Amino acid sequence: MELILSTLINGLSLGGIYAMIALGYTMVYGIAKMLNFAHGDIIMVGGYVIYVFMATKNPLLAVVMAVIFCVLLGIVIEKVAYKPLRGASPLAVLITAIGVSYLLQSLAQIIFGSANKMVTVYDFGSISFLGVTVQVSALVTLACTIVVMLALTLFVKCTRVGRAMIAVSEDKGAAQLMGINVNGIITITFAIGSALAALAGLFYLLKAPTISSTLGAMPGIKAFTAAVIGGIGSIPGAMLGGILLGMVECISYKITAIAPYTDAIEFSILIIILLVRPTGFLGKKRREKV
Amino acid sequence: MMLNKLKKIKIKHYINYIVIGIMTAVFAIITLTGGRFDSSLLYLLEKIAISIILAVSLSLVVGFLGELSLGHAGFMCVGAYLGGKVSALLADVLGTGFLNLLISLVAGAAVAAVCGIIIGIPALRLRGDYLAIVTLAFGEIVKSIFQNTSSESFGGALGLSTPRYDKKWLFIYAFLIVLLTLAVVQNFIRSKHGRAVTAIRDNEIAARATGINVTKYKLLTFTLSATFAGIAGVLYSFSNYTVQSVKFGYNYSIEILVMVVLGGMGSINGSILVAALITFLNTKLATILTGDLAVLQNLIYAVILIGIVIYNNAPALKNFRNTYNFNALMKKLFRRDNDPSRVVDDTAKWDVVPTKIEMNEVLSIDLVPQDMQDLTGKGGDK
Amino acid sequence: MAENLILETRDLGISFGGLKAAQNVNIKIKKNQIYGLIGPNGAGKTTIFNLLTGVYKPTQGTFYLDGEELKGLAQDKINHKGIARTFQNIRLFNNMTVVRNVMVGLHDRPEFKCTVFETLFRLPRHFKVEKEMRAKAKELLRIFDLENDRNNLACNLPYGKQRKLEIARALATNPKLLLLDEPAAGMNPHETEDLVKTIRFIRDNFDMTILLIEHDMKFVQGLCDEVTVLNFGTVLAEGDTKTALSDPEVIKAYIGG
Amino acid sequence: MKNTMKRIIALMAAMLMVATCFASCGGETNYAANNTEYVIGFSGPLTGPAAMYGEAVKNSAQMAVDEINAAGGLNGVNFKLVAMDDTHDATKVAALYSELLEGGMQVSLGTVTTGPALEFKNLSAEDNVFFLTPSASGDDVPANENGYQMCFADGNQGKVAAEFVNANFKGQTIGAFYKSDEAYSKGIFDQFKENLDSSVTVVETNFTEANTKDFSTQIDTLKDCKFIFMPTYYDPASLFMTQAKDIIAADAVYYGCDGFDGIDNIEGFDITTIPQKVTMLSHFNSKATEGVAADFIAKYTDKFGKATLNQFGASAYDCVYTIYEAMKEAIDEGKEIPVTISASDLCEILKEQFEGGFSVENRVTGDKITWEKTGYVNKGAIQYVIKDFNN
Repeated sequence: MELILSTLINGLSLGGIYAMIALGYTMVYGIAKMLNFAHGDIIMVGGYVIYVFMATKNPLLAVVMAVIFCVLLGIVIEKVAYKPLRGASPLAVLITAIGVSYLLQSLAQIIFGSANKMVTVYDFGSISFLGVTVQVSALVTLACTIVVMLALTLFVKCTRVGRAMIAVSEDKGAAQLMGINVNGIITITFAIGSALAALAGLFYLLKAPTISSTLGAMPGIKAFTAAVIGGIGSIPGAMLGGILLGMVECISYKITAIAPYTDAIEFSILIIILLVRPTGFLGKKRREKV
Repeated sequence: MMLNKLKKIKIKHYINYIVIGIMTAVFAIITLTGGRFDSSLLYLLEKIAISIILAVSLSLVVGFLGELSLGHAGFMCVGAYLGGKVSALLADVLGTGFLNLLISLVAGAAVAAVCGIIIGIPALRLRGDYLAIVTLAFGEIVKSIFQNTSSESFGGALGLSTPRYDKKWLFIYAFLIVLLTLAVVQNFIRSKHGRAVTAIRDNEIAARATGINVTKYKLLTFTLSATFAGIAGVLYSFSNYTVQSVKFGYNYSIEILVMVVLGGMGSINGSILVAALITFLNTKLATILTGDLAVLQNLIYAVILIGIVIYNNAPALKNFRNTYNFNALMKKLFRRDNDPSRVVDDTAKWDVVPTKIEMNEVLSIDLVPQDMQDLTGKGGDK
Repeated sequence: MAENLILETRDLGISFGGLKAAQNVNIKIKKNQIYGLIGPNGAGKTTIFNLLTGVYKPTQGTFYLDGEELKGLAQDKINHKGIARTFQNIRLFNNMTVVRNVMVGLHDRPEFKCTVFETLFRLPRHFKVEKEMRAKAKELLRIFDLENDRNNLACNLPYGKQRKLEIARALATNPKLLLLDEPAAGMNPHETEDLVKTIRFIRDNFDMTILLIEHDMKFVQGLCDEVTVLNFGTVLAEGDTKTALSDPEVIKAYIGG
Repeated sequence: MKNTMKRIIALMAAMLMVATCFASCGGETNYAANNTEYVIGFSGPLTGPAAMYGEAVKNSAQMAVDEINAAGGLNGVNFKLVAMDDTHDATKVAALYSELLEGGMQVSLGTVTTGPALEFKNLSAEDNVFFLTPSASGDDVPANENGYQMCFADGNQGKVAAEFVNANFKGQTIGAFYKSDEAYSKGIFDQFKENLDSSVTVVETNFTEANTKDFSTQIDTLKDCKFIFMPTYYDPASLFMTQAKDIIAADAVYYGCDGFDGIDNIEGFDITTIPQKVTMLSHFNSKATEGVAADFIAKYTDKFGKATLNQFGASAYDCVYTIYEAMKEAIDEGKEIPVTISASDLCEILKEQFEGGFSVENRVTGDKITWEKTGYVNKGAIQYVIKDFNN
C-alpha cells in the first residue's frame, strides 16, 4: 500500500512535469504544424534564468523573470528561425529546429560552463501521511500542472484568441480568409509554449536542484513522447500522456531488473503507439487529400 | 569504336571514385614500399573514411528518399557491437587479419540491415516529424540496451573490447570500403530504382499512382542505408580498442545529419567533402579549442545549419537563391555553360534540394469545397 | 456487349464517418470510349477517381477493369492492372527532369524489368534497359511535343506543358484506362483545343479508353461519347452526352435552385 | 579524353607528393628526438561535469613538476607536463594520445578517469609507453605490462567496502545506489556484491545517464536503509542527498568510494544541510594536519584554492614524484636516460624498476607504496568521514 502510494505520488509529480512540457509541444504542433525540437532547451534556459536571478534570493522574482525571458526567447526563435520557413518542407523546418536546440545548448555551455550548477529555489520541505514521506514540491508541481491545464483549456475554448487558435490549427488558409492574423496567433502560441517551458524548468529545479546545459534534452524528447501518446494537438491528451509516462518511468525504476532499460521501455512505447495508433489516445484523425 | 564508348563516359560522374581511388592507391604504394605515417594521420584518415560512409549512407535516406533519420548512429552502434564481437571471437582462431575483417564486416552489416528493415516498417506508416522521432527513439533504445548488457556478452558499461586492426593497413581497407559504398549508393541512385526513390521523395502520391511500389522502395532505401551505417560501425570497432555505446547517442546522429545537410542534401560529392572537412576540423579543434570553448564548435555548426537550411528553403528567398547560388556563381566564373546550343546533360541533375509535399496542403478532407472560383468562373460558360 | 466493357463499377461508394461522399455509383465504360464524369463541386468526382485508383478503399460496392475485380488492391497494383491517372492539382516529380518523369512512368513495365542486384552490379541488362527506357520516353515526349524540354526540370515547365507531361507520364505506365482529372483546368482556349486533339490522338493511337472529369461543358460536349453526372455523391444522370446534359435535373443541379 | 587523362595523372602526381611529405621511412620514429626536457603527458576532463578531477590532476602534477625542476630536475634535466582535455569521453582519447606522443611525450600519467583509460591502455601498449595513472581505477586499466595505478582498483574498492559491510552489518539489510551504465560505478558495485557476505541483504537501485537528476523513485526504494553504499561520482550523490534529506532516516550512513571526493566543495551544495553521515573510502585525508599530506594541502590551497583539492590531485602529485624517483633510481643503477630517450625505451627501463619491487615511502597518499606485477597498487586505505551526523 505504502509502496503503491509513494510510487503513485512520484509518478504523478514527474508526470506533471512531462505534461507541462508536453502541453507546450502539443500547442505548437497543433497550430504551427511543426515539431519544435528546441522546446526542451527552453526549459534549460528557464532554469538558468532562475539560477541567475536566485542571486537576489527572491524566488518569485526569479520565476517571473524566467517566464518573461523564455517568452521573449520563444518569440525571437519563432521570428528568426521558423517564420522564414513557413511554407517550406517540414524536413527543413525540423532540421532548423534541431539547429536551434543545438545553438541554445552550446550557448548555455559557453556562458555558464559545462559543470552542473546547484540551485535551490525554495525548500518546501516534506510531509508525511499514511506512512509515506513526500516532498511538498511534488504536490505543488502536480497542482500547478492541473491548474495550468484547466486554464489553457478555458483559454482555448472561451477567448477570442483561443478560438482563433483552433481555427488556425484546422486550416491556416481559411483562418486567414476569415481575417485572423495567422502569424500573430502562431507567435502567441510560441509565447505560451515557452512560458510553460519556463514553468517546467522551475518544477524541474524544485525536484532536482541542479542545472546543466543538457537539462532539457531528455525531458524534451520524453515530453514529446507524452504528447504523442495523448494525441498530439490535444490539451487533455498531453496531460494524460505526461502522467502515463511519468508513472511508467517510476514503476520501471522501481523494478531493479528492468530499471536500466527504463529509457528503452519508454521509447518502445512511443514506437508502438505511433505504429498502432499514430493519433494517440485523444488525437483527431486527419486524412490526406489527393 | 572503343574510343567512342569511352568518350560517352562522363568523367563528372566518376570524379569521386577517381579522387578517392588515386588517394588510396598512393597511400597503399607508400605503405607497401615501407613508408610510415604518423598514427595521428592514420587515425584521422580512418575517421574520415568512417564519416564519409556514414554521410553517404545517410544522404540516401535524407537526400534521396526525403525522410529524416535521427537514428543513424544507432545502426552504426549495432554494427560496431556485433562486428566487434564477431571479430573478438574470431581473433583467437583467425587472428586479426583480413579474413577476420571481412567476416566481421559481413556480420555487422547483416545485423544492421535487419535493424534497417525493422525501422523501415514504421517508415511506411509515418513520415516527417513522426518518423524522425521514431528513428531517434530507435537510436536511444539501441544505445540503452548495449549499455546495460552483461560484461561477458557485450561488455556493458565498460564497453566492448575489440581487437584493433593493424593501423598501417586499416585506413586503406577503410577507403576501399568507401569506394564500395560509393559504387553501391551511386549505382543505386543512378538507376531506375534510384529514380523511383527520388520520385517518392518528390511526390509520394503521384509515385503511387504511377505504379511505384512505395513500400518496397522505402524499405529498400532504409535497409541499404542501415547496412552501410553498420559497416561504418564495424570499421569503427576495428579502429578502436573499445566500443562504448555512449558514443552513439543522438548527438552523433545529428553530427552526421549536419554533414549531409551542409553538403547539400542529395549531393553525394557534397556529403563526402563536408564529411571529410568536419571530421578533420573536429579532430584539429579538439586540441585547439580546449576548455569550455570546445562548445564553440557546436555553436558554429548550429548557426551554419540554421543559416543553410533557411537559405535553401525559405520561400521568400527563392529569387535571391536563383541568382546567387553556387552553380550560377560557377557559371559566371568559368563561363562554360553560356553556349546555348549545348544540351545540358540530364543525368547530372542530382544536386537539388528535395521538396516534399506541403503538410498543410494535404491535411484536409477531400470534400472541402476548395475550388469556389471554378463554379463562378468556369461553370458560367456552359 | 459485356466483354467490351473496360470499366464497370457496381454500387461503388464510400463514406467518411457519417458523410457519404459517394454512393451507389454505377458506371460502365466501353473500350475506346471517351467518358466524362461531371457534376458540381463537391459532387464526389475526384472521390470516384480516388476509389478507382485505390487511394481510398470503397466501403460499398466494387469495380471491375476488363472483367477483373480490383477492389481493395494497393495503388501501385491497380496501376499495374491498367488504371493510370492525372491529378486535379498537378503532381509532377518537380525536381526531376521531364524525361525522367516519364521514365518513372515506364518503371514497372515488364519489358523494362531489371532487378536491384543487376543495377547495383551494373550487369548488361541495366544498360540495355536504361537505353531502351530513355528511347521510349523520348518517343512519348515527341507525341506531346515536349521533346525539346526533356532536360528541363519539370517544375520549370509552363502550366500547359505540365498538364501534358502528367498525361504522358500516366500513359507511360501502359494503362488500359486513363483517368484525367480536369485536364483543361487553367488552360486558354487555344491550349484547350490542342488538348482535345491530343486526347483524341491518344484514344486512337494508343487504343485507349479515357475517363475524364471536367467543368468546361464545351470541352465535354465536344469530346465525350458518354457522361455520368454526379451530385452529392449519387448519379444524377448518365448516358449519351447531349441527352444527359439536357436532363432538367442536371441543369437544375448546375444552375442551382 | 586526352585532357582528362592528363588531369588524372597530374592529380595522382600531386597526391603522391603530398602523401610522401607525411610519410617517413624506416622503423619506429622517436618523436622525442628533439626534446630538451622530459615530457610527461596525460589526458583528463579539464571541462565538463568531471572537470574538478581533471583540474586537480593538472594542478597537482604541475606543482610536482615545478618543485622537481626548482630542485634541479633529474641530473639537471627539467620535466615538462602536457595536459589534454578529453572531457571524460573515451572516443576523444585516440586523437589526443597521438597528439601527445607525436608531441614528444616520453612517459605518461595515463588518463584521469576510467572510461578513457580503457582506450588509453591499449593505445599506449601498442607504442610501449609507460603510464602510472593517478585515478583511473578500472580493474582492467593496468592489464597491459606498461600500465600501473596509483589509486585503488575498483574491484579492490568494492572488496574493501564489502569487507567493511560484512564486519559491521552481518545479517542486516543495507542499500546500494549506483549508475548502471557507467564503468566506474557498475564495476565497483559488481565487486562489492560478489564479496558480500550472504547474510547481508542488499536493496539495490540504479540510474542511467538519461536520468541523472530526479531520484525520487530510487530514494523511495532505499528509504528504510540505515547504510547506503553509493559507488558513484559526487554529482549524482549530492543530488541524491539533497532530495533524500527528509526521506531517508537522519541516522543513516552514506558510504562512497573515491568518486565522492570533492562532494564537500560543490558550489550551491551545502553538505552541512544533510543530516546523514557521509563517509568515503580514500587514500588521502584532505583534513590532515601533519605529515606530507598536510604539506601538500597547504601548498595546493595556497596556489589553487580549496575548490579542487581532492585525492585525484594528491594522487597525481605522488605519481609525478614516483616517476621521478623511479627514473632517478634507474640512473643510479647505471642505466642511461638521455633527454631524447624514446617513450618505448623509457618504458622498458621503468617497467624493469616497477617489476623489481620498486617502492616509494612517505608520500601524500600512503606511507609505503608498492606495486604488484599486475599493476595494482599496495597501500593502506583510509575510512574518511566527510561529515558526521548533524546531531
